Amino acid sequence: MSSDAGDGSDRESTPTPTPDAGSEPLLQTHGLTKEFGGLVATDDVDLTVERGERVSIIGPNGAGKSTLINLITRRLDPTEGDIRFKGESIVGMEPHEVVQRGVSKSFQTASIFPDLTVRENAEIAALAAEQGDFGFNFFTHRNKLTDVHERTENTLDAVGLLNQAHTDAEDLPYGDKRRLEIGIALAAEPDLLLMDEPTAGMSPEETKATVDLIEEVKEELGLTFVLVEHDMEIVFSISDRIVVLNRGQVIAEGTPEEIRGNPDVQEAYLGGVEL
Amino acid sequence: MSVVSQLATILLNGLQQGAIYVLLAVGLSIILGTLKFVNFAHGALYLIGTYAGLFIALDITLSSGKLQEWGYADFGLGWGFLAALVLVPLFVFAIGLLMERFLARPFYDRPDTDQILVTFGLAIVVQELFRILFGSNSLPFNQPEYILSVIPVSGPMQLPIVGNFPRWRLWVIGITAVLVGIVYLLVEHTDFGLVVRAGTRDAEMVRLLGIKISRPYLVVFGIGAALAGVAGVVGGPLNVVNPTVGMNILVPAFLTVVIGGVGTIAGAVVGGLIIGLVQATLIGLPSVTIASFTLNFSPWSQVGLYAIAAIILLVRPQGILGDEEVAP
Amino acid sequence: MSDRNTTGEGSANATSDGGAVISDGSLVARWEAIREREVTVVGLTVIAVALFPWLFSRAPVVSDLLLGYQSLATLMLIWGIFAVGFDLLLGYTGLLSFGHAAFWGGAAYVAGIVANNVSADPIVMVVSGTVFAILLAWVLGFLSLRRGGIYFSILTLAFGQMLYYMSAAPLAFLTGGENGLTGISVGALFGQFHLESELPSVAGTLLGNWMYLFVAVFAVLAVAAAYRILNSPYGMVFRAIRENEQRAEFVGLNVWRYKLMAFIISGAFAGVAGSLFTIHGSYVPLQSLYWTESGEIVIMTVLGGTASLFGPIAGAGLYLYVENIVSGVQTLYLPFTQVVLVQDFGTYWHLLLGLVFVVVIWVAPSGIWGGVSDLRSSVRNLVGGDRR
Amino acid sequence: SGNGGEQTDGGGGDQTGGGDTDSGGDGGSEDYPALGNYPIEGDTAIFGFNVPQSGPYASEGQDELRAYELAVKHLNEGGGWVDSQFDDLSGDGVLDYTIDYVDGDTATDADTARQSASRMIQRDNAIMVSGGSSSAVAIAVQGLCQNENVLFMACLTHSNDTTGKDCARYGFREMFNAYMTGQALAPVVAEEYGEDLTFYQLYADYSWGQTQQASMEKFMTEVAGWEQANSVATPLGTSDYQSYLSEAANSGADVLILNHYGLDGANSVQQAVDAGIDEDMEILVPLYNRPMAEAAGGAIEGIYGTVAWDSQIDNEPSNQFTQAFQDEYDRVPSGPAQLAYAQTLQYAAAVERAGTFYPPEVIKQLEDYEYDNIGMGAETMRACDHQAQRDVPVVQGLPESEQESGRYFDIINITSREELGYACDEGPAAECELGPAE
Amino acid sequence: MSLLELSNVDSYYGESHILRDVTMNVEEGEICALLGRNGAGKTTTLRSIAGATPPEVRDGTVSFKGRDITGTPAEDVSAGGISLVPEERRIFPNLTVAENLHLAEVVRNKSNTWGRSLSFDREGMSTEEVYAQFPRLDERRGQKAGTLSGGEQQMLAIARALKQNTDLLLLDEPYEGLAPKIIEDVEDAVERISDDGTTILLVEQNAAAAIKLADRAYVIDQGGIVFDGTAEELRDDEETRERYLGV
Ligand SMILES: Nc1ncnc2c1ncn2[C@@H]1O[C@H](COP(=O)(O)OP(=O)(O)OP(=O)(O)O)[C@@H](O)[C@H]1O
Ligand SMILES: Nc1ncnc2c1ncn2[C@@H]1O[C@H](COP(=O)(O)OP(=O)(O)OP(=O)(O)O)[C@@H](O)[C@H]1O
Ligand SMILES: CC(C)C[C@H](N)C(=O)O
Ligand SMILES: [Mg+2]
Ligand SMILES: [Mg+2]
Repeated sequence: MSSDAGDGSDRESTPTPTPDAGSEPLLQTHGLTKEFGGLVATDDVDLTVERGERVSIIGPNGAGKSTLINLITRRLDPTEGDIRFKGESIVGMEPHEVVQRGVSKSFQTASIFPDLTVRENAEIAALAAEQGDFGFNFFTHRNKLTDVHERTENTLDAVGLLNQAHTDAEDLPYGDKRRLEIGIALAAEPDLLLMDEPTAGMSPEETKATVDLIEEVKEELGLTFVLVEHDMEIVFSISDRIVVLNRGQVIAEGTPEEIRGNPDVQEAYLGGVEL
Repeated sequence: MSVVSQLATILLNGLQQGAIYVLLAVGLSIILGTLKFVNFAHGALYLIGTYAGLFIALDITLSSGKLQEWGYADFGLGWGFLAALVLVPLFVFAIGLLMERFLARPFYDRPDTDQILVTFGLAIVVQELFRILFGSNSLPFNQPEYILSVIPVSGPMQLPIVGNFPRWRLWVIGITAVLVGIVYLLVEHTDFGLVVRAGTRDAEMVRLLGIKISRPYLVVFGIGAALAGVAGVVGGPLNVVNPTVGMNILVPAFLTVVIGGVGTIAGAVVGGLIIGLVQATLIGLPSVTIASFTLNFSPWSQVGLYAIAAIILLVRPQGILGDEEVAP
Repeated sequence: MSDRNTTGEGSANATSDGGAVISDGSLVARWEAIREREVTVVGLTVIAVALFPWLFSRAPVVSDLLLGYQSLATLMLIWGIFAVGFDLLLGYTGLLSFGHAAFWGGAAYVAGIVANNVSADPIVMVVSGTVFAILLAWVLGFLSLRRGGIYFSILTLAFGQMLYYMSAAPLAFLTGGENGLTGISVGALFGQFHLESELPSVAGTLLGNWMYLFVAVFAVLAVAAAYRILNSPYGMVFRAIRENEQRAEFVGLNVWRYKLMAFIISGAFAGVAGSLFTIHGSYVPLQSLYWTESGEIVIMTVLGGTASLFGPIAGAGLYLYVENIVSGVQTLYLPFTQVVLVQDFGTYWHLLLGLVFVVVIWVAPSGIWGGVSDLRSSVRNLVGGDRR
Repeated sequence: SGNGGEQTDGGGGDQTGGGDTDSGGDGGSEDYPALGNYPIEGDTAIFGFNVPQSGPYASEGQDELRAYELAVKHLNEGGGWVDSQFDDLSGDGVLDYTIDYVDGDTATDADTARQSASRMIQRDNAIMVSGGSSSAVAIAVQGLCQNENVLFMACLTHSNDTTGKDCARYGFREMFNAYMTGQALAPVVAEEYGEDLTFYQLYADYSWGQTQQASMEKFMTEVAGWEQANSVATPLGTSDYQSYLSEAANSGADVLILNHYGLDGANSVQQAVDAGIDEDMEILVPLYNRPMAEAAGGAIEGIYGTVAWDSQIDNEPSNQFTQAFQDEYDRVPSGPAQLAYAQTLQYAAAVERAGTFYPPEVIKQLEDYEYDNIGMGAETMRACDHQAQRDVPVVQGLPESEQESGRYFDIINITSREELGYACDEGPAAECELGPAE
Repeated sequence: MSLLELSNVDSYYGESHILRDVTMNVEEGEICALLGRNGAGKTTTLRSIAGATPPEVRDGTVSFKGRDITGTPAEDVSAGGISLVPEERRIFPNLTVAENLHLAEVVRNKSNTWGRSLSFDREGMSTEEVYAQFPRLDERRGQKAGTLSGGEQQMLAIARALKQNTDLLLLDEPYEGLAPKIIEDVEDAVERISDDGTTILLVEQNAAAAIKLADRAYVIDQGGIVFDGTAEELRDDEETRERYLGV
């Protein structure tokens, strides 16, 4: 679809930090484009995330938010453009290589290992974090791996699932599954955490708890994260910066206050209902 | 013999051998493509087709098996080949319906591996049932001499360029071409086919349009089965008939599907022809002598089949005419 | 704490039921408990393996009922080794290979060819067969793992068949083609002990011959190795891949290489078993590369129970028992009576296995061993209350 | 009437021990060491009949099994050749033992056959194993029997290797082999079709087909003076020969030799005729049997080949066997049945002569044993390779109109053993190393 | 009696309880809007009505024209006169535009009804009517639907529904990913369909757009109905809009 309604100028006016000036941004995309057949899911996206920053991406359904996340995690190959993490281009890497470099992702729908226990779920993530993407340790008893264990316990403690450590993951209530899912993502102690709708499907209380959890890790780990969320309450409360996508393009970008007042955003996403 | 006539013979042989694989592969492929069901029991349908054809067309005397022990050694209707050619597909079609309803349907939502395992198990059960009932002896499936007592179908036939060629094998090529053509038209040019093709991509949406997709599914399974049955009838006289024929033909049939690309009829045809031609060519190639070393190709005929398949799959994992898998 | 749960499944979590206190002390304690359990598993295996041939083929009453015999006991262990390795792939990693005959048969041929041309030392045979299987698994795994699901199954099937046809004709000068590899005479173990000869004294009564002892050592090693692998990081990664391959990739694991390792490891087990098969039979049938042989190991593993350590061994034993003993039963009587239930019962053996197999997949995917475990735990619950 | 064999040298010297134990029911455990399944526990000796009850040669196997059962019955109760042809046999068991048997299914598969033989030997303590059909199977089982020190009385196996490079001290073959088929056939077809012809061979790619192919090549070239155009292996179990036949037709050769057996053979002949090859080429099928002739129907018209034994062979032992078999089963026995019956009685008679079941003594009794009691004329079980030296019947297929049940070919000629065979240092026998008896 | 009535419906995805006690009704001939934020349960509601599984309706009833259709399979619901235009368009990418449209007709076509006879208050549009309605599609009859732009695909999805014999049209976010100009086209089409007598249940996150067309509106949040009233009432109810529609 090649309509030319409302693109271009707005995006160009938003400031794009120049790279390599002293402290390098943690994540940078340049002209990132992904096409599916004829459909342009992300269209020439330049996104910059600084260390320690909390960025939210919002936009209507199909705007390309998940696609953007998937491109960064290397689940999808970009049609065009470059992605740099800590200054290194990650295009062409395998997903696990990107994870090993410090990019972790929490999935849109709870993606866990259903038949394993909660502890084992966390342990797998801890293992990948401590031992790298592959090892020849098939004869080492895993209980000997003290470091992995500590990390597992810490992770479970952090997401408050220590008491359910022996439960099979699939038997957890929905909210706890999401919690575990976030735990798995956190176990790697990533530099950058990508979260795609972490509170989807949660009740208000669970949502609250998750937001608190995110706040907590944010404080403790000084984590950089990119959040995709439709719940504006969360978005506006925890982001430093908000990026608005529409039909694959960045149509606005700024602090929560700036975004709240931006008419384009109103139009494209918030629905044009006057506030 | 001229090189031209030799090449023509190889081509014709390849076509004919490929034809049997095509019949099997078309069924396997539409079932796999449409219903996402992996049928390791497809060979069993071929087996059933062969035996059914034998018993309808001829009068057979069993020399082993339980039926013989129970006193039913003389078997068969002896209605002739045309009857078999008409009745067997109907019969195997019905079996296909039963299979879809009672075997495949409960497994649509289970992992592929379970589908493979359960159909593999069923294939063994069918084979053993046949072994027990009809004995494991190979039974001769004599070629029909005439159809309707007037049309000669056996014996050699003088062809231009090629010279003598078994008449029945030409019939096999013809029958296959016609049937595959019919199925192709059915799938590509009828409402039924439209529903099936749409269901391949999004079964739920088809239902949301008010179409009961389970019936086309049944029919697709039935057609696939019937084609396997036909393969059994037309292929039977070219082979011996015994309970292991189903298992033996299964692997090349699967290979055909995978080479050609799952879910496309044209792919199954291309795959079958490649397999048939590779086989016929390797057997037909004259040996090459380099210095004192003679290389004979015919021992490689089977290896070649799998090697070609492996190469095709490595270069084009989705098969020659297969669609690329949709990204996750 | 060490008196239960010796099967190796889900063991690590059962230990920490003391609570969530994490300190070096408890880790050490836990490691020791594990060690202890490992010793227990291996110990029980040793006992079972040591008693089995006697019970099966010599013990009064029991062996008469079972109708067993020595070389079948040996063969069961050999296939058991194969099945344990196969289950690492099918049960734990979730990959269904229909080409494992390539490793079993390939190793068998290499062991035989080595015996005929290089050294007939049984240990050399096992080592060379296994090394070959590992290399072959590496190559075939590399190729087949490019696709998942049914395509993986079909690719392994195709490559396995290719090997079969290779040794049927083009390589017949090496393999004997359709005749099989004949004329293998296996040397004495350590140049001393002829494998066919009886073991001295009690060992002879229990184990029978050196052949059994030789195979039994490998069987115990196989169980120990599999147990260790399952309790190593690999075991967990394998199961993670089975459960959710994509997520495993996204926690930073190189899933492809782990799958390749799973394939190679299971190929190695098949290689050991295949080499032992040659030593046991001093003959390699061409059939050992045919795809139905791959089908057999699939059936054994699934029947016995995937994703368990001993299930596949039980499955292998059961399959061979039915194939070799039940198949010879003429008339089935109602137990303890002369009432004829089925005439020619033996001829139905294959049908019977096929039916049981289908039923198992349909209703009891955890197989026989799974059934036994369920039974055991429900009995334990009945008797011991719910002491977690 | 029928004279049993005479003892030739060989066995005589050491035989004293065996004679002594004859009276003791123990079968001589004090005199001979335990070996294989000797000594026999209890008073029943078990034979193991390992035949294909499934697979391509299953119909041969079934007839063999009938004959085996008949042999056991006659050994225990008298009847058939036990009464009329084998003076050594009493019809009241063998030595003081009753004979019983176990049977197994080889599935025409070497591996299965070995497993089954191994069960017979280890669990059922079979003292002798007999069986065969498919030389690959026979050779595999023979090897096992050699290792286990149990006698193997080969039944239907026609490969040169069985008593050639794969021969065994513990194995004995009554059937002739591919080499002798070549010898018997060559003069007949040279006479019929003339000289200076070229021939094209297809052969089943395993022990039998390979040696059959080699033997045909040897004798058609040497004796008939023909020239081989080409020889192509077809995988065992091939049932569609079209591509191979096309090549043969294209070769321009005059004669097509189809080294296929059983239904495979019936198929290749039929397909050849169907492709019109018989219009341009003469066809030979070196080894015939009845099910094959039955299946091939009119296609075998005029085609030459050899057969093992046939009920059409008219002499006293043959007719007696046919009669006994028919009385029992109400059907005409096949060639393999005669072999199975003969081999079982042959073994039992050797045990009687040895006076013990101790295998090395029995072997001595069989080696170089001469006999004329199984319907194939005078024979010798040669010591150097355990191959029976015997006559070979040459046959020609009848046209469909003349075929009737039990009669599918004419016996053209029974080639005498004088014109056949090879010396112990010649042909297949040159490669034979029998191995130890103990 | 309303055309469509939901009373106390509870729907689940596996164990997750999504719809909680949803009661609503749609009157014949009206355009009714169902609004709510992402994940509020709008799609789940539509799927529960259309008989699509999952979700599973475990409690409560859905009735259409006075008949209880709870648990009726999707194809029967559809054949009975309820058409769903789902999220994400769900056109068949491997079929051409014409084939996509024809598919909707298959069930209507006597010879292809797979044995069911139906009666409808309203006949589906003819092919020509549909093309007249959406000229863009007319231009693209022979094109594979997968290669259409998002907006064209959306039109195709709606057009497909219109070809069915429909008494009640369920539209799930029909403006999703559409450019404003095309949104207007779709709005026009919806209005016209409504004028033709088809009842419409319209699901939107974009409250403003929906209210423009709708006669009445429901607001759903956390799987429960939190507002029920006319479009005007909703427009005036700032609190509800702010709380539940995120604006
Ligand atoms: N694998 C795919 N193949 C084809 N099209 C795709 C694929 N994945 C996404 N798309 C299309 O790309 C566009 C962007 O999708 P994406 O999932 O990124 O949206 P989103 O912004 O995350 O939406 P939501 O808020 O609903 O999650 C959509 O139109 C979608 O249909
Ligand atoms: N297949 C599913 N399995 C489990 N949960 C689901 C499934 N589909 C939806 N849900 C959950 O049900 C809830 C309601 O989803 P629904 O799709 O009905 O929302 P919606 O109001 O249509 O949102 P949107 O505006 O994004 O389309 C959400 O929390 C969602 O996560
Ligand atoms: C049965 C035999 C006479 C022929 C058979 N094919 C063999 O291997 O020897
Ligand atoms: Mg998304
Ligand atoms: Mg929705």
